[in-house]
Amino acid sequence: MFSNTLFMLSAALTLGGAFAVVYSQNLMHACIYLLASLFGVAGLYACIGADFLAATQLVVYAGGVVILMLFAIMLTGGTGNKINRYGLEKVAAMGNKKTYFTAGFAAVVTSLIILKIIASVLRAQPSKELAANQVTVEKLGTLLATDHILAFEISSVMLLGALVGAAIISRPRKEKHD
Amino acid sequence: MDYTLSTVAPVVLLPFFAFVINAFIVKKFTKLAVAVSTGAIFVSFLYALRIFLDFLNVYSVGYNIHKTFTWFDLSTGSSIFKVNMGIYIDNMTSVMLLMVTGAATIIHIFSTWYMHDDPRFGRFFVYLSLFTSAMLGLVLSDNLLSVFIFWELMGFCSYSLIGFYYEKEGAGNASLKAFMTTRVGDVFFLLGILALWSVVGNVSFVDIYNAIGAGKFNNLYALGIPLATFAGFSIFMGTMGKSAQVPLQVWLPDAMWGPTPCSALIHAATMVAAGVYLSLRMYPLMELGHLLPFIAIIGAITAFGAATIALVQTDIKAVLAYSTISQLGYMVIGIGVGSYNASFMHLITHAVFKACLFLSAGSVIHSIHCQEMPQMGGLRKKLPYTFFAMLLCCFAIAGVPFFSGFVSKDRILGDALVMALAHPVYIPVALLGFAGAFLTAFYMFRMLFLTFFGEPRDHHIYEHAHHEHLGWNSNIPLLILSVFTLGLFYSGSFTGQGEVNLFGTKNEWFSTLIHRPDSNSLHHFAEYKSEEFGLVDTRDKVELPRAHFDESHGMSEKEAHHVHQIHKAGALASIFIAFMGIFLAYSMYVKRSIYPGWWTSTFSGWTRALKNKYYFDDLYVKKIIQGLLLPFNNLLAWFDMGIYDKYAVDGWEAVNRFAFNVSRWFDNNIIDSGMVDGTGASVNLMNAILRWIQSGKIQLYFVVLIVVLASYIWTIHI
Amino acid sequence: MSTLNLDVYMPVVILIVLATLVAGGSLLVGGLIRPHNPTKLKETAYECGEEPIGTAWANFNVRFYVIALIFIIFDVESSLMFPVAAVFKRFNEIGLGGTLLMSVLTFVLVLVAGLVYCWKKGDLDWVKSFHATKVNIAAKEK
Amino acid sequence: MNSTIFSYFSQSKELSTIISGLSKSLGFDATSLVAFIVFAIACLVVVGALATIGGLGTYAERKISADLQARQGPNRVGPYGILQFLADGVKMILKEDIIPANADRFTFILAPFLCMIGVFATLAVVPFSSGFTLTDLNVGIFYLVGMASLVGVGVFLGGYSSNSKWSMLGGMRGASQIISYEIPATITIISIVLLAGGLSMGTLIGGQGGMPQEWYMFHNPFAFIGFFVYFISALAETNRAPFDLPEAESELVSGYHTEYSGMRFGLFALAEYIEVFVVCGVATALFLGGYKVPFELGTGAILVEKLGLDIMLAKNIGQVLELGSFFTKTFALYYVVIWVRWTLPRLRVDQLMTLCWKYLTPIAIFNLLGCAVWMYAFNGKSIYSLIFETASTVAGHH
Amino acid sequence: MINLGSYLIISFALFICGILVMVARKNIIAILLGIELILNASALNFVAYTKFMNNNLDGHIMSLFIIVTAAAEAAVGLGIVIRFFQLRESIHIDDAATLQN
Repeated sequence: MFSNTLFMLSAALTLGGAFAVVYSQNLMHACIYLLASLFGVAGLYACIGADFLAATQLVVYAGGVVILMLFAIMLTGGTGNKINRYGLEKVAAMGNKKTYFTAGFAAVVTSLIILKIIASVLRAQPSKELAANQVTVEKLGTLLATDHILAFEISSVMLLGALVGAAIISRPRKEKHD
Repeated sequence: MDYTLSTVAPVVLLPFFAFVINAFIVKKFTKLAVAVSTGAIFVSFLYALRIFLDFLNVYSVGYNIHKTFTWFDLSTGSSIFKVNMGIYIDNMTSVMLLMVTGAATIIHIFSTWYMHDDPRFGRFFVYLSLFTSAMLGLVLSDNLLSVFIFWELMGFCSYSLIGFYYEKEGAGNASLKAFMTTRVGDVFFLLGILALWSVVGNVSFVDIYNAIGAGKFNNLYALGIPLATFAGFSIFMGTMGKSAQVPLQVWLPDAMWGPTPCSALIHAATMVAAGVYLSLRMYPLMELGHLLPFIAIIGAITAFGAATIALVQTDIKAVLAYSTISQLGYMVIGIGVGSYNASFMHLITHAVFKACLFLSAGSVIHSIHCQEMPQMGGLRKKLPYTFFAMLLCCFAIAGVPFFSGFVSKDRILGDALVMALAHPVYIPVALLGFAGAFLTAFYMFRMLFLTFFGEPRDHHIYEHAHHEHLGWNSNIPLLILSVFTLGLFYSGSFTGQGEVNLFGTKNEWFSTLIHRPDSNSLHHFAEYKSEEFGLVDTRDKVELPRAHFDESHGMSEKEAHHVHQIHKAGALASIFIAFMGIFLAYSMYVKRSIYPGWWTSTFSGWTRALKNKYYFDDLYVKKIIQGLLLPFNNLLAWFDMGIYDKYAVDGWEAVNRFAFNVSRWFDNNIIDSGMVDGTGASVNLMNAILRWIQSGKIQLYFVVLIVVLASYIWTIHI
Repeated sequence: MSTLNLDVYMPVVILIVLATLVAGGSLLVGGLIRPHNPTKLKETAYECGEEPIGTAWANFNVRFYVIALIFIIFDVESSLMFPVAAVFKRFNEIGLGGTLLMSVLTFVLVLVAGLVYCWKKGDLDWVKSFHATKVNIAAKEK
Repeated sequence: MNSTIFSYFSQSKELSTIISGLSKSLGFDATSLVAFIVFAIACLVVVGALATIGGLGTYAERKISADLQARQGPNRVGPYGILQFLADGVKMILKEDIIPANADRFTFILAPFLCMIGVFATLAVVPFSSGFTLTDLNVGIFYLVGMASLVGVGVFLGGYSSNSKWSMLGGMRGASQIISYEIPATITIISIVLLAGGLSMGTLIGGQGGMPQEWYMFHNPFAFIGFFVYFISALAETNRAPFDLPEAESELVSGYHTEYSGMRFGLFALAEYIEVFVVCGVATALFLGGYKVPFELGTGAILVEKLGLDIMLAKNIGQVLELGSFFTKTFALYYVVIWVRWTLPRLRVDQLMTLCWKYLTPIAIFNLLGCAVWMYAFNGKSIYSLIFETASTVAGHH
Repeated sequence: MINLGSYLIISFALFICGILVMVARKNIIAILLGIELILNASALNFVAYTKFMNNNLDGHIMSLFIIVTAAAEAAVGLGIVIRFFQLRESIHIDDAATLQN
């Protein structure tokens, strides 16, 4: 009963957010909608017992990635002045008819394919009772510390690479005097 | 003793950690980095020594330590896909470990002197550490996959070391050449691994032996040839690349562009040894694939050909480089004629004396800042310790009795002789082998005499050569290495022929402990079970019956006696040949000025012929030799230039030229006459389409990607 | 085996709804009774009495981004650390604490290397640009 | 799997009779329905109580500030001016609601909502007592961290949407301050998770005891340092003095809520005050033994044994004791928060970042590793038990 | 209600939205938003399959690392965007075509 409600709410939030990201013409708003969508995904995780993932989704996306994106939007001039000093469109258009047409085409093609792949699953709906959710954190921790220890360690190296690389790329440099 | 991960791993991990640490600190704390590298390899050497002594203490043919762990396991249900990694230490590995760490330690110490005024002093040690740890990892590996990983790591290190002086164009080219040439072998090696995997389902040495013993390779064919032959050949191609066998030998002489200690490491202890080591490990496969004659012939051609080239070199390092190729040829001959133990012994002895030779050459070069032998001469007064070390090493490599080279090389040659008498295919092998031995003795002593004897030919250089003092890091390493050129350490007897046993039979540890895994005893490996790390080692679990590994196994008393007789004859012949070579060299480069009367009276028939040389100085002598050997030399040069340059480079150019001609004809006759406009339009059209596709717009690429992927998925049945 | 029951998440949903209701309700109630006479002056942004010039949505200094960047890396790191930290006690009890300690140590130290890098390169200094300019000017004067 | 307030009440017979009766009359399993009702009531109580606490917080702050500065503080509305916060609330509701013409209306309206949601959702796992925790999620503390990070978005959006330079600066500063200080706080939390071996609030508090020497704060030296690291980070995360840079009156007018008036501002303020309470509660739960009462009084077992009380009654009494314990510690911390405000001067923005990244984060990482090593070296024993054991060994008792 | 089919439909819709955003937008940051959507769709799929098919936790690990990777990707991607903006004062994706000619 409540499970279904939670699922419905999360799904609605996810899909609504995602559609709004597509629909929105304002980058900042799109970012907020993305936050909503990711929040919904966290709810969906919670529905099938991935409680740790749900929390991770909250911490990393809501607290991290979205803030990072909001910052990046501000650093690239927000959504204000549309034209830069070269006369170029500074904050680029959020798309026009042509691009939407291309995107629609790509989406249709992709959806055909995906539907073909998942058709068998959709046709055969197992209606068994779902098992209760287990405690995942300890199991995840055990997996991370034993079976996936290499991935665990390497992810730290990857994060280090991302940190150093992004810091180098985005570090303010002195402008050349021309 | 009980081996665990913590007692074995430091051997590899210490140099590796030294590499990791030094990679960070090398810029600021060069001295510290050098100390870390040297200290690490020295401690590693102590570990290896302990392992070696332990094995010597057990003194059992079958004693080994094999520990594995599962790297990853992708098995699902019935299909097993599991990759194990692990270490495998048997007698051979323990000897290799000792040799590699020992030589590397000596070379590290020597490098602290040789490289100390180099601007990239520290970086050199960083590479050395990685290189050594890669080699040690290769030696400890229990399966081909990790061998391949370390193999490639070494390839990279040699690339870095050869191109160490990357400002010099030649060094850059040489490093590229080394990298590319070995790559050819590596591709085949990988193919061989895959072929073995397809049969064995695993690439651990022991499992491969088991599969061979169980006859799993019977009636299996790849590309129409027996799979064992295919796999064996592919793996041997890897050896050819790494150990510089004809026709992949071209990279090794260029490898001398690197600093001399690194040449010592590449030529002696690590890189080239890896190839031979691999072939030795895969010996049962080679035997099963009937590849031995082929291997022997390749080895013989290499041994002789390289020796002839070495005759005409004037660069001291080039002589050594070609002699390395030649000696590697002997090791490969050893594999080919089934002289497993002697081949491995030659690997070890060669590592020692060649390391010493290179270090001595480095010492000379560093002292006089010149590599050309015609400009040297008379240096033995200035560099007495170097001279002493080099003399012993030259004795060793030439095969003078009581020295290590004699023990190992003559066993190989003796076995070659036995095989030649048994089968005519091996006759050229034996002939070329003996001829190569003669040339070896000759050119090595030619180098020695030109460098150290006679009068200084370039007084400017001679005057500027600083007098040598017994420095702890410049000369002690040489002297240590030169002591180990004595055959005593390897055979326990002076001659190595089992005739003079100084300490009794038990001390012939080398020929007792190292034995080839015979095909007819391989099934004993089937009882073997690999152990996970942390459990007890497999001591005595694989205790193979001594008889199965006896040299005389399957031979009657009479046959054994016969073989022994042939060995004896071969030994005598090679002693004679060695002295002949030395004698010839001596007569050409030193003799006349010292004992001319003795010469004329003893060899009166030869006097007139030799007299001509009295009035030639070294340059002319060289010209004569070059003139005599020019055809052969040209043949080898033709290999180098004619094959590689002509067919790879010029051939491609010819193809291009041909295509160009065709298209010009096409252009002139068809396009220009009337089709210009139409073609132009079509080209424009194509251009437009291509330009539209190649727009640099990532999103368009993405859409195209989706469509292509979609069409692909749509066609497959799900 | 019990069936799927998500009642434990009920308070979360209720609280989120409640937060929305409290906020929205108070605004709504207030909307009914409070005055509403907007003027142009009221609706301009406050700038101490000056007329605001241009929009506030200008480019900001990139150091904000660098801070956020370091933050997200450590955020992800902590989210990976949580499950491992949660099992540390249990591993320690069965004698695997040393192994886990080593892996945690490696993991953390690699990231500390990143922090040290940023520290050395001055990404953590808020006033670096000011200082750098000073140094630059000094260098130019020479 | 998780203990919730509903599972606590399910222990009483009355509730189970109600559930079975309802199930019979309605024709389906009414457990969820009853659970919903229980949760809804509990949530209302918690929110009501927390709103009151938040309101009283403003009053307390003004009163304490006045004390510290030797003045009277609010004293007109109600006895000792205690109803001042109600008057403030009414005033806020009645104030005109102004949205600047150039503002981004959507985000302008959304920002306070995000702050409210982020703070209120964290209340779900705050452990008021062993029974009266709304829901003790398995990922409790991690969930709390995640939900609290919504506040950062809210602050940023509040600053952004106003389209005012003061607001924008305040919002950027606020957001980067909140996310920066999240790192030392989170890492310190990890070190406590390491000690406790679980993420749920029940596990975290369960590893501690009622007496101070059983608290994690005094478990080992690293945790002791960790408490201060966490407390400082928490202050900064809630934008409290001396870290109230985003709303620094003297330089940024009022920071990210410069353009907010009336109830919208009130929502920000309410969220902030409740967050301070939540953060103090978390500090209590992690370091100060949470709701634990000395001598295991909280379970009520002793009461049943010694006084022969009814089990449920004893448990309820235990819960009340636990609530008292929790609120006492939390309010003590709350007092310290207010106290700090008038003791320490505000930091400069560069000092703020230096403090976070060059002091707190390295110390926090050091603490984490230190805790791990301590766990490994001393088998998870606290310093007190180590001393006690050594002492008893020396004294010859074993 | 909660079954594999509905999860697949949701992740499918998320994926399509991601593709729409990625292709339709000309703003690099917006494209990154689309990528986040796509990554979430795939992570959701992993978890759903692992719950409904074999009920172990491998999918969770996979999703965890997807989240980790997505965060690193966002950090580096946005760093590049910011650098690009500093150089060209634009975040229009078609301006990033220096290599075209």
